[in-house]
Amino acid sequence: MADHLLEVRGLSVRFHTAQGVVNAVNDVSWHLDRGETLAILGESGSGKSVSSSAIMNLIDCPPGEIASGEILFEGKDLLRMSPEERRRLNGKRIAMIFQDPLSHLNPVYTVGWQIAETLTAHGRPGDEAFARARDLVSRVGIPNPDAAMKKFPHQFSGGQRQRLMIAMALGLKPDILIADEPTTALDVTVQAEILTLLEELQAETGMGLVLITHDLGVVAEAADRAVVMEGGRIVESGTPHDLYHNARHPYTRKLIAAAPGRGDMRRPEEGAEPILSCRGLTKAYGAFTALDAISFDLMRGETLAVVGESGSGKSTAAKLILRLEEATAGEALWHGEDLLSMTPKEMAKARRQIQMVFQDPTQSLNPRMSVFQIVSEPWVIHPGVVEKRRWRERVAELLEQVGLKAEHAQRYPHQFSGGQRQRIAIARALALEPELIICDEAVSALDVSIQAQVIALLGKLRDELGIAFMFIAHDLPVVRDFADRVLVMKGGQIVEQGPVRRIFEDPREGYTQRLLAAGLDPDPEVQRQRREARLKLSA
Amino acid sequence: MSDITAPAPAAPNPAPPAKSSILRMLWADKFATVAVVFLGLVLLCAIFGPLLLGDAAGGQNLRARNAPPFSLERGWLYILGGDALGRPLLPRIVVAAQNTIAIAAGAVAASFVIGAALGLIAGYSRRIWSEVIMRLADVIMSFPSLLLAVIVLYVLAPSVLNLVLVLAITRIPIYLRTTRAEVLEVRERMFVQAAQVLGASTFRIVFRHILPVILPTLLTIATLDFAFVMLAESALSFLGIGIQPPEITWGLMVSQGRQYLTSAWWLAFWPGLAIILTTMSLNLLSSWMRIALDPTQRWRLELGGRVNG
Amino acid sequence: MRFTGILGGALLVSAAALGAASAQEGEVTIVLGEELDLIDPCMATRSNIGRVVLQNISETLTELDVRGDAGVTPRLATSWEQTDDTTWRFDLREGVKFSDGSAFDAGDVVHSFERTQSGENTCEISRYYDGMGIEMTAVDDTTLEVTSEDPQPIMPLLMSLLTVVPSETGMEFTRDPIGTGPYTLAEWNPGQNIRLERRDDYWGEAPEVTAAEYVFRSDAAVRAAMVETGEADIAPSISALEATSDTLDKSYPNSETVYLRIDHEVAPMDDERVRRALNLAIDREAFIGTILADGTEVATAIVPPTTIGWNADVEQWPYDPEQAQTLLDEAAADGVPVDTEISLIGRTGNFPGATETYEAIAGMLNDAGFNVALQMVEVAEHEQYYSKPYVQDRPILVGAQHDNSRGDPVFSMFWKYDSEGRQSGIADERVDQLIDDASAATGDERTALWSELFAYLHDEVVADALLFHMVGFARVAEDIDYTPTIATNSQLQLAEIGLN
Amino acid sequence: MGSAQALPVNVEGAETPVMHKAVGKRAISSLLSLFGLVILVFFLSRLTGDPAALFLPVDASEAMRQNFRELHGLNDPVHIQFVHYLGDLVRGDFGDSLRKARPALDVVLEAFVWTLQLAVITMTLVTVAAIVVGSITAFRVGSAFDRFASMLSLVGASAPDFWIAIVAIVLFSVNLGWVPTSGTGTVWHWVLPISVLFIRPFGLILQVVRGSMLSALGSAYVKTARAKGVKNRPIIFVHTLRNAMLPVITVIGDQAAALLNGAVVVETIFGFPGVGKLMIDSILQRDFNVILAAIMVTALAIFLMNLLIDLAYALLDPRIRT
Repeated sequence: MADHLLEVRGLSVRFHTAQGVVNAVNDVSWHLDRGETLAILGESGSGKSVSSSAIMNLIDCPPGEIASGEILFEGKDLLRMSPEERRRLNGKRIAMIFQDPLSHLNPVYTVGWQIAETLTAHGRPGDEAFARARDLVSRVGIPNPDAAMKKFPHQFSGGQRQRLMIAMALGLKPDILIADEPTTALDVTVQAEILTLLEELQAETGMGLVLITHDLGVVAEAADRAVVMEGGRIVESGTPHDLYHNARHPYTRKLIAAAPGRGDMRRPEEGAEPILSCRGLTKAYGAFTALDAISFDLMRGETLAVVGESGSGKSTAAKLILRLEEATAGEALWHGEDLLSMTPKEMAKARRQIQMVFQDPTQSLNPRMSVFQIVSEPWVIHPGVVEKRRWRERVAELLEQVGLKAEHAQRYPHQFSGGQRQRIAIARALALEPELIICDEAVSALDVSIQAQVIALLGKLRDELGIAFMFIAHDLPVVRDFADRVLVMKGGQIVEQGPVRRIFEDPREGYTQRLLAAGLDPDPEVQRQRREARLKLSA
Repeated sequence: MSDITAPAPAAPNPAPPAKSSILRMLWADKFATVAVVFLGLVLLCAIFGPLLLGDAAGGQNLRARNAPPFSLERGWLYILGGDALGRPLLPRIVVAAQNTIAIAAGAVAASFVIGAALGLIAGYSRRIWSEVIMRLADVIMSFPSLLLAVIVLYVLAPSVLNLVLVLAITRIPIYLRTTRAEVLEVRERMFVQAAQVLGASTFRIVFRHILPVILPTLLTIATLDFAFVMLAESALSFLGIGIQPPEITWGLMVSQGRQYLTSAWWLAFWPGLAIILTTMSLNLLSSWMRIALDPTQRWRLELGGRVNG
Repeated sequence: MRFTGILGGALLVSAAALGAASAQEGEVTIVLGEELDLIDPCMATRSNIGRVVLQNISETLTELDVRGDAGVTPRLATSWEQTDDTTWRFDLREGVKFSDGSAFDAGDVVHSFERTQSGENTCEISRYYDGMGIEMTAVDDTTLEVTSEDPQPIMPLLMSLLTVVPSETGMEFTRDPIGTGPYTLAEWNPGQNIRLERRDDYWGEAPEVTAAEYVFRSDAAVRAAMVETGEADIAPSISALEATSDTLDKSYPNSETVYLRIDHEVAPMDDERVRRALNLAIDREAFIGTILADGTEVATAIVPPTTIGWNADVEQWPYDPEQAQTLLDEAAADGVPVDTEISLIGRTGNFPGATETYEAIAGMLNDAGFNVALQMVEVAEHEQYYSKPYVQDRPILVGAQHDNSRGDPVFSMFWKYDSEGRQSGIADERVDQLIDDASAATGDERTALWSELFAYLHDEVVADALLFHMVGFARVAEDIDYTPTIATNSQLQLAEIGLN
Repeated sequence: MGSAQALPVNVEGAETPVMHKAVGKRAISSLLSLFGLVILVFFLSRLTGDPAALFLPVDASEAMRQNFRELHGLNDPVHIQFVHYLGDLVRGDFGDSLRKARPALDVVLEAFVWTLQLAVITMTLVTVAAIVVGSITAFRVGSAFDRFASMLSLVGASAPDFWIAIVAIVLFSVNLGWVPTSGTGTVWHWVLPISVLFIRPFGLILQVVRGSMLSALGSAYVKTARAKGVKNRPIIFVHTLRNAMLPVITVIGDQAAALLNGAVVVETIFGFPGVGKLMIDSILQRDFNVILAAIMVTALAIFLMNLLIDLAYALLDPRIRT
């Protein structure tokens, strides 16, 4: 059918890598009509972004190469056009926005200039372009647009930058907007706002929207149709409702099953004694107070979730307790002794009992150490915990405990996938048999299916070893499945705290309510209700 | 999590560089291969040269004075010609390799070790030491190296060891500043925090976690610096305050031969060529190392010639 | 980029600042090897200063004839006579004017002399009058009386070194030299050039050259190239290697003598046989025409053959390594530590081919059975070894070059051979006596005494290892008529340059 | 072939330049370093022998030597000499040259003007050439031009400069007669010294530009620009170059500092009256006051240049400004 706005037919793209040729996408076909939103759903490595890169002529060759297929825009094959012809389409007829707007905006030019460039690149005179840019900045909801035009990307928040990217993409009212993970790494409330903005703009211009995402919630919220990709192939397509309720392909089903936030909620044990008590914990950077006198208890064997948007101070709290940064005021009593006033020697001892798992396992594991060296390092530092001759055996045990194989010990971190690396980090944290593990966004960087596995692993360890967790996260559904108690933070203060069921079912503070309403549910029906609730809240 | 940033993120990453894979990566870069072969040859000359050809290089023969090259009349030792005292150039170049390489290697090694150590301290300690060390580096940087050379060589007599001392001191700031800058960056990385959480000592963090990460950068600089030091040594010889006869280095040979440039070009040309080829090889090696030691760039080499379009 | 714009602007400004210079008729450009730190006439005995100043800007009372054999000839003095043992009277030329217009008289000479003796400067000329107790009096405007403590038979020759400045000249070094010479200093751009221009009111015959520009290049190859490319007209000293042109290059004995100074106090050099062996082991002839230029002569004295008293009968050392070996063996048999390592100290860049020369000598000595280690040092360090107090922790041979173009050995012998001499390696009563006697003697007696001293030093004391009288090469452009002389090392009279 | 290609390397370990407020702090710490330097040079240089022996002829009498030392205050104990020196320095008196009998500062400034011109002209040419050639090589990675330029710059940067200088004189002045051999005077006199000085920094900066451009061309904002439909030329020269300049500026600064310190070898061969030649002459002749004045003048120049570099950083990168 030639009357689709955009049609990808049998597209195959391959990349040359050290391992040989990898088929990034294989015989992929989809189409988009005017005014429609198509979601391309997939996890990392599924090839979900490759076809859009091919549309925009952004595949570098080498190492990438289009092996076969055609991309028809208004019936004309893009792949047969000259680079110059394609350049004329880019930005004018087909526009694109990306994940991580900070790195996708040129750091050294004003945003006004960059937005106007979309127009000047296609021959519009400069003053007209700037006037239009100003209107766009205003339209996407940036306050004080005249001043904003003269600012640089680093002077905006993440959400604002994404709005600016959208403004940039829409300068010439393109027929198609491709949004590649536009809301990943944004806070939930901001995510909802951006999606709403995209929807409004689509209604205004009637453009077709391609939404590339790994999040079923985004699909449920925004998409008219969706294709599911795995390993470079489309495994299933349909409306969000169909996909969610009548998924045929096992992979789709697996994805849906892995979506967090629908299990039973836990009930905290009564009468457990606190092992960690923070009182008036404060951290100030000059005039800015990152953490404002927070107090809380953490019980033995309990999982305390700390939730909040970026900048709420939740990670700062963890760093203060672990003395990665020095607190300005307050105390953190560990079994009655103040961690914050311990001598380095006492602290070294206390560290045996409190371990941490970081957000990004790629960065928290030293790339130049083998898994064996990483996992056994705690024993080098704390001699006497495990006898040296037993190290090999114990590393093997720990690896198996976290679902890896004993023979993995000889490999290096970069040889593992993200989820596996996080398991290694967990094994390292377990090596000292701590009482408390602080997880700082430990699963937020992982794909949903992997995330589910890691959460399950942590749950298992909690049950088997009686370890307490301080679970820092911005992702509410994960918290709902895993935590005993929840602590909601905003602007360096605790807004609300209580048992997980109470927080999720009966949030008392407006902020908590907004946070919950902004979350996206994978079930289109649930999401529709939630959206209505959200609109009501904001009205 | 955008898929096009890396060709195939999900694909397992290549194995760590084992010996064979290093060789394979080297083979993938033909320039680097040639460079390494040449450097190996130079190294052999440096080690065994004086042993094998020491006598031939010292034997004067005023009749073979400025003997032109490419003539086998006086035997193969004179293939590159003879110098102003009729000593054959080929063995002299081979023998001079020892001093040349010893000076460069000694200076680079010494400045590397001292500069990196000071840089680690300056980068990791937040205290006054950092400030003191950086000021010290400033002082060394602005201390005229020629004056330093004159002082050291005057007070301590010109010898290979003292020349190494001079050159090492002047190169320390390079390593110091680089190390410090890198440490400041690496110390903020997550795995350093992870080690802190484990309770690792400062010593362990610096030497076990930070140093290995910055080592490739330092090694790359060291190869470049090796070339630089060779040129600096020859410039000192030219100015008359470097190594002096009867010791020989390539730099000295060039500077002695320069006055014959119009009448007997080969006196300065061959040792000059040796310097150029060696520094070039080091430069090539260093560009290769920049890629080979960087896990995110290594694929370029592991791809080998296949993508060669 | 704004940044490069700024730099670009700077480029234009500096490019515009470079004026163009072009040579005029009658002008010559002379390229020297070493820049002038000072241009004070009282420093004119320093060769690079002398080449610019001596007899060009500043004149002396007398002048040594180096082109003929007229000996000491009149310049600012018209005649002189010895009135008693210790007194000389000079009649001065009348009608001479300094370039500032003031008239030249005896008072100026007195002042010039006193100026060299002043503690407020470090005039180099004064060393020639050191310890003589010279006093000058202006009898009248044109008559000068010079007295000394001891008889000074060479007073007229000594007066060929005293540059005359006006009596208004201050004691501190001047940067604006005023003289009676045919030229005045017109321009001095330190580091770049010095320009002399011809005076119209010179007392003598007007020279052909109207103006001279001096430029400085430390590299001999560059100096030679400049004459070849026409950028310079005269390069008074280029290296023999560069002297490849028959038409342009002229050799001249440059009054420099190269020798190895021996400290007779340190074993094994305290043994005469060892010193003889040393001299026998060096194949001096082999250097000539190879490392050193053709025309270089084997030395038998520390002064060149044109000096009075130079002894033609002294025979140069033959090259006889066997004999050297034998002598060494004999010495060794008597317990002389001939195996001791001897340091041969050479100075880098002392003369063209210095390093090769010393390398070759070290090679020859080692072949003959000595244990010599060559050590090439820069000038300041060389001075440590060359002058007293000596380094005596090991036997040392100091390779050095001595310049005497003054025609009389008196300017050399005390320093190099008297037991009090600053660079003397010997302490020999007879030598001391001969130096004293010869210095005081006149005429044939003086010549005879010096000759006796040379023979004694060479054949009996074996004071040192004399090597070569050097030759220098000047490159002179084709349209310039200039013949270098033995004095070219210390002066370059523009009046002697002819233009074709 | 993508192998011998240089990727950006942090050659001198660029520190993030700090802005306006830091200038004062920077000045103080530079002053501190300079003071340390002066102390070090003052005392160490006096270890290297007696200037009297070098200034005066070898057969000068002891009285003359004594007089020379007296005149220049070299008879006092070294620490007293230092106190005197500092006292004079505070009054702006850098002392007299021991050899030239004139203020050391005058001598140095005269020479420094030449070096400054040489450095500014050379670095301007190097910067422009390296940026243009480097950008082209980065954009055409692996092309014949890329390989040729990289190889040539490598050869040039590997050769001893005195060797190049003399060959250049023989070839271009003597044999071809295109330019004067040496000296100053006309614009043509500058051609050879600048060309010889040009070679090494050009090779180095070219490599850095190329590497920096390569990584900038692969950056996310270039992808955005391509998605916007921006043409290649503005992508290279507007989007990429300004970002790629940041590491380049650091290297330019280091190279310029090296030139300001005096291109000793080139100045010596070409008889160029710059501060490098002055420095080596003063060192060999132990003209202490000139050495010290030269060090202080160049240190000040380098300090000012570093401020300029910081300014350039701020001009190029708004993130530093705020």
